[in-house]
Amino acid sequence: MEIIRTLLMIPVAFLVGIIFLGLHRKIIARIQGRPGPPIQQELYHLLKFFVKEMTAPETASKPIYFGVVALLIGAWMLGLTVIVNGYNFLILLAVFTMHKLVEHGAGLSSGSPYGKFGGVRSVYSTLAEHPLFAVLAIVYLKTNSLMISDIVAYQSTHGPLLFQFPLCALATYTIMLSKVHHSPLAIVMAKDIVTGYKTEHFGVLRAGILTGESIEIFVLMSLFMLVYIGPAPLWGYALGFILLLVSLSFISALSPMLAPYHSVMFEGSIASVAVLYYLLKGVIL
Amino acid sequence: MITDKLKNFVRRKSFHVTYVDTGSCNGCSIEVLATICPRYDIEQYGIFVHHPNPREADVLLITGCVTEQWKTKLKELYDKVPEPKVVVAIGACACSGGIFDQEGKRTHPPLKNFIPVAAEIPGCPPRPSEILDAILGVAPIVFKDYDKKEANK
Amino acid sequence: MDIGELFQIAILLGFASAFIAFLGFVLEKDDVHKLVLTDLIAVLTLMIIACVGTDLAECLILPALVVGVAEVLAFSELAVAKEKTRLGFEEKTQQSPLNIEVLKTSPNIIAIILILYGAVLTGFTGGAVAGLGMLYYLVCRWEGDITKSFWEGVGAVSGVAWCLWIFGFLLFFIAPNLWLLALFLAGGGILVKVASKMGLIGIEGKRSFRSSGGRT
Amino acid sequence: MTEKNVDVSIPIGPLHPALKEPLRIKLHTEGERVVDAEVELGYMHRGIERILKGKPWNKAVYLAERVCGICSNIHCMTFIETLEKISDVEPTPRAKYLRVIVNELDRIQSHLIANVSYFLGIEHETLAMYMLDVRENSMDALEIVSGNRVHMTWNVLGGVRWDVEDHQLKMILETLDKMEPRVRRYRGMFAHGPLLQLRSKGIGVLSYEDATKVPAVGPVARGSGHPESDWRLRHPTYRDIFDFKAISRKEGDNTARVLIRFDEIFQSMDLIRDAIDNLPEGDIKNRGKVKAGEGFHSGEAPRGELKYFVKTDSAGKIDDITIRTPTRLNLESCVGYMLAGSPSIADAVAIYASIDPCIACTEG
Amino acid sequence: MIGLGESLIGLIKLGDIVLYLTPTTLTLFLIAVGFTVVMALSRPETQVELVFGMDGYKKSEIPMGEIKFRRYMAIVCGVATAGTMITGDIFDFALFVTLAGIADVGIVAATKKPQVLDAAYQYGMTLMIAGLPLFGAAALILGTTGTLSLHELDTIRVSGVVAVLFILGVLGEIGVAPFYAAKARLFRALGAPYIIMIHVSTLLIIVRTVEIIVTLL
Repeated sequence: MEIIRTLLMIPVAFLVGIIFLGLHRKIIARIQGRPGPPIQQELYHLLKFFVKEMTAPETASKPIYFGVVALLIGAWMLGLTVIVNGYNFLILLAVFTMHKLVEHGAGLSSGSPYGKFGGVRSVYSTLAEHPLFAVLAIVYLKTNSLMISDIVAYQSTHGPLLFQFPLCALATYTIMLSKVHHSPLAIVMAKDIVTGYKTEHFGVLRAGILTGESIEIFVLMSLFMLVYIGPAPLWGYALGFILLLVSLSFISALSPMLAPYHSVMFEGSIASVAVLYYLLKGVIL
Repeated sequence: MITDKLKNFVRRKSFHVTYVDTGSCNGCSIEVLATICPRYDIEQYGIFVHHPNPREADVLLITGCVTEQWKTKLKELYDKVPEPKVVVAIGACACSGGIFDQEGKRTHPPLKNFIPVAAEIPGCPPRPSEILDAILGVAPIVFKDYDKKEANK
Repeated sequence: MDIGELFQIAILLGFASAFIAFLGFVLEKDDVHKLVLTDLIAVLTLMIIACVGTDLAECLILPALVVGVAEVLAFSELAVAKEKTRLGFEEKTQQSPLNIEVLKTSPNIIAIILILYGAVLTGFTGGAVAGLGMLYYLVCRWEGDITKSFWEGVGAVSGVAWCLWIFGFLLFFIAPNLWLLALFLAGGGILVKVASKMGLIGIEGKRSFRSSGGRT
Repeated sequence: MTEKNVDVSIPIGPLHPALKEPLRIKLHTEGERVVDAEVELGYMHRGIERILKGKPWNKAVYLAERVCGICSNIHCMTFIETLEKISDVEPTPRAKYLRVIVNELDRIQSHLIANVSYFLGIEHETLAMYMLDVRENSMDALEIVSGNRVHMTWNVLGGVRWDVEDHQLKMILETLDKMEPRVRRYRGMFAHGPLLQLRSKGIGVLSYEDATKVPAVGPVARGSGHPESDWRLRHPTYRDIFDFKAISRKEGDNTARVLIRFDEIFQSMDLIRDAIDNLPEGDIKNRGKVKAGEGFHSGEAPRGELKYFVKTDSAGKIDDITIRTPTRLNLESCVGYMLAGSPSIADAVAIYASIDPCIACTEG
Repeated sequence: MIGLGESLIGLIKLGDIVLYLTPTTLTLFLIAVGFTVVMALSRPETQVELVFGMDGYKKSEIPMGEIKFRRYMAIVCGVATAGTMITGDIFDFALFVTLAGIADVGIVAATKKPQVLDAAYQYGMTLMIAGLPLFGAAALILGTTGTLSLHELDTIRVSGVVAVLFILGVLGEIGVAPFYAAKARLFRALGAPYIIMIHVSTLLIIVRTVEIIVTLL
């Protein structure tokens, strides 16, 4: 049953994710006062990349160069399994870890200096992003369970956790923000290093990366909704998704790309403030 | 075949554009830049220009009258772009050398001596709408049934 | 005094000393001195583990100690490599690492005593002691050269001794009533084997000193 | 000489998203920090000075204009003014005003595109789009006056190409009125936006002394406290008729350079309004003939001082010509004094965009 | 019943090493093993770098001898990481973490770049110091609760100070933010597969530490 449910959810997650990426771009374009691409544009891009020629640079370390793409898709499918069936959120943390490994591996394996910079930036942004993700563990102290299904069940009796742990919610939101395109925290894909870690991944590989990213955006948004809002009807989730996306797009449109060190400092300070706040709260109260 | 139809469809709907200046006077450059402005908004037609990277390009927009440095690099660049690809020469310089094709020149026009060019837009410089029109006009024609054409070669 | 209280005091003392060592580490600027001070901290780690005071602590100390030693070794190697790359230092003919005057003047009697004592002890420990004596003699005194047959001969002796040891070991299971013979076979075998192996180490070491040009 | 620890040597260009024109900036990096920078030119060298030699002056005007497509008018204007200086031809008063109008319109669009490329450099796409939209208005205004968007060939010996009618002037004024509040808003967004200032303030500082040493010109020099670097102060029309004052700031960082450009846009708008209000009636062209001789003349391009040395013969042909363009100097100050030590590659790209480089000018 | 809400798939007892299989640890273990295999099979990439003073590129490759050494160290690192993921004993965990740390340094120790070696050395210093809080915390857990098994510690609540000491120890050993942020320096060395192994070990150990901390508290 669980397997069937997961398999059914994969195309749904993929389509929702890719349409959301398109919608993200569309909203940014509307803020900029232009018509903007249609919302299915990212899907067209992805299909186009699938039918493009694919070669590997001769400087690349081949197994890793190809392997990371499979790993990215596999990792977020695993993440989707966790979300759909309400498994332990620590596996999601492992999935997120794998995503960082993909960024690093894709960047370093190609032999291009731009990719290398993207990969290294991914490494030190990890130092800030991992604590951000791990902040979710604070929820455990309240609900006494790391199973997402238990956390949802807890909220159905005690109300959304969003109001009890606003700083944790902010941390999770920052994670999402650092993962969408054109966002101020997406330093691994900044313009100054061409396309960052993706520079040398093109053709089918780029299509694979886009697939992984679209499932990723679905998983991260679902995680936010499940952990901080709890049980809601389907339209409630849809509304929540769109609200999240619109806010992400507004932030992406209205801010410049931060310099790498600023970005890491920003994420790091949110994580440390969240941890310290709940630590002190736990000690004093 | 349904797959061929799908391929034609997505290749008509999505272009990644990389812009290369091979020694123009910048006039064409800023007109290309002007195509991304809200008045023309190149992106609404599915043309992506924001992170130009030859590795993911479908359309190469080339301006300028091939200078000494670009003579060898142009071919390298062209080879880097994965198939199927289309080259659009923008401006009089890329088409024929224009005003720079005179005695004492240090350039090697025209562009088509170096790489295959699918479309040429004359003008000094051409207007943004013309550039937009050319990309949208030529790319689908070249990309249509690309795999069949390759097989027949 | 209550044992729990003692544990607390010991732990606190351990951490206090660690804090002092840590201060020393922070104040030190030189890289090599820092390495020495980290070892001090590693020792204090062992002390804290020892505070637990059960036999479990004892078996925890050993791995921690091994890890600490491995770390010190690795990082001192790294420090050397680092300095070499920084100075652009090429590996040239090195001085013998054991160019010590005592090696030439020390009496033979030490080697003899060690070998005799090892023979009395028998077994692995005895082999180690006897082997140490041989090693000592070879490194300090022995002037001869190594031929291939000599090398193979010592190897063969070692092999036969190993067979003796295995045989003695088997004998315990096959014929427990011959335990004394088995014990002597095993003990003598391991003695000869370990001693000869350590002797070979000594020969090899001697030869490498010679070939490196650093006559002891 | 201290030893440098270089982790990665990264090339920016000749084909790079942050560059509009091909050149290669080589950066040695230690971590993210840039420790050394070098620039490699030659991708745009068309040999325009060689082509110009031996051409009759009226043909050379078209070529001189095509040295650069962004600041094309100032090249045309400075070349013609050099010829006028050699041949003792004075433009008519109405032509002087019309030249100022077109020159300042050109400056407005050039400064706008400079700031657009800076905002694209720090990836604030929205502000860049807004400003590109405003720029289209200024391009419309240029098209109204001269009939073309980029290469206008507005200046001819002793005057301008054709006359401007009143309804056209009215349209220009309307366009300016439409543009000014928008540009003011965007200036405010930049000057008070905390994230934008985080990316710009204190990045790429060029000190007053260093700016003197190179010497930097144009908005780069004025951003480092050199108001005297504005050659409009020495230009007869601006000096005598418009009572022109240069703008300068002291910080010398990216913010200063971008804000200088914003402020100069408003200044240019005032100059255009002033010129349209006081536009004298009369001829637009003085008849004249190019004489043999040599001379040099400087004009203030949007990027700084543009210097033409021209030698003509009696038939009106160009014997010898040398063009010194502003980016030549600004690039030197950028690579020599700003890039090395910039805290990250992202900042290095932003610094490069902030000097508003024009490689087509530089290489000729 | 495991407090994390996970079902225990199984325990493998190898003497005093008890392997501890839950969905999380199994996932992490498989990731570590998979990466080690991929890494061991792949050749390093060729880094393209530009040259100052001329128009050209140079390709830097790693010499074969260095590859062998680094591959060996990386495999050690991978095995240590895999062990970290699956062990059910705090003290073993500490040992494996330390081993992974030493192997991390070993991976870059063969490079010839002085700045990378310098960073590795500084990281090594941090690594040695961090042994104190890490092993100290393990000893304190043993001293106060009488057990080192995570399985049993699940039902016992350990004092917060010990947990903080433990976190400090792990953070120091794997060389992240507050102690040694410039570990990123190591990642600029050549040889993608081996360098990624450093990253793999760091990240997976963080994840596992979160799990252990959740178990302890």
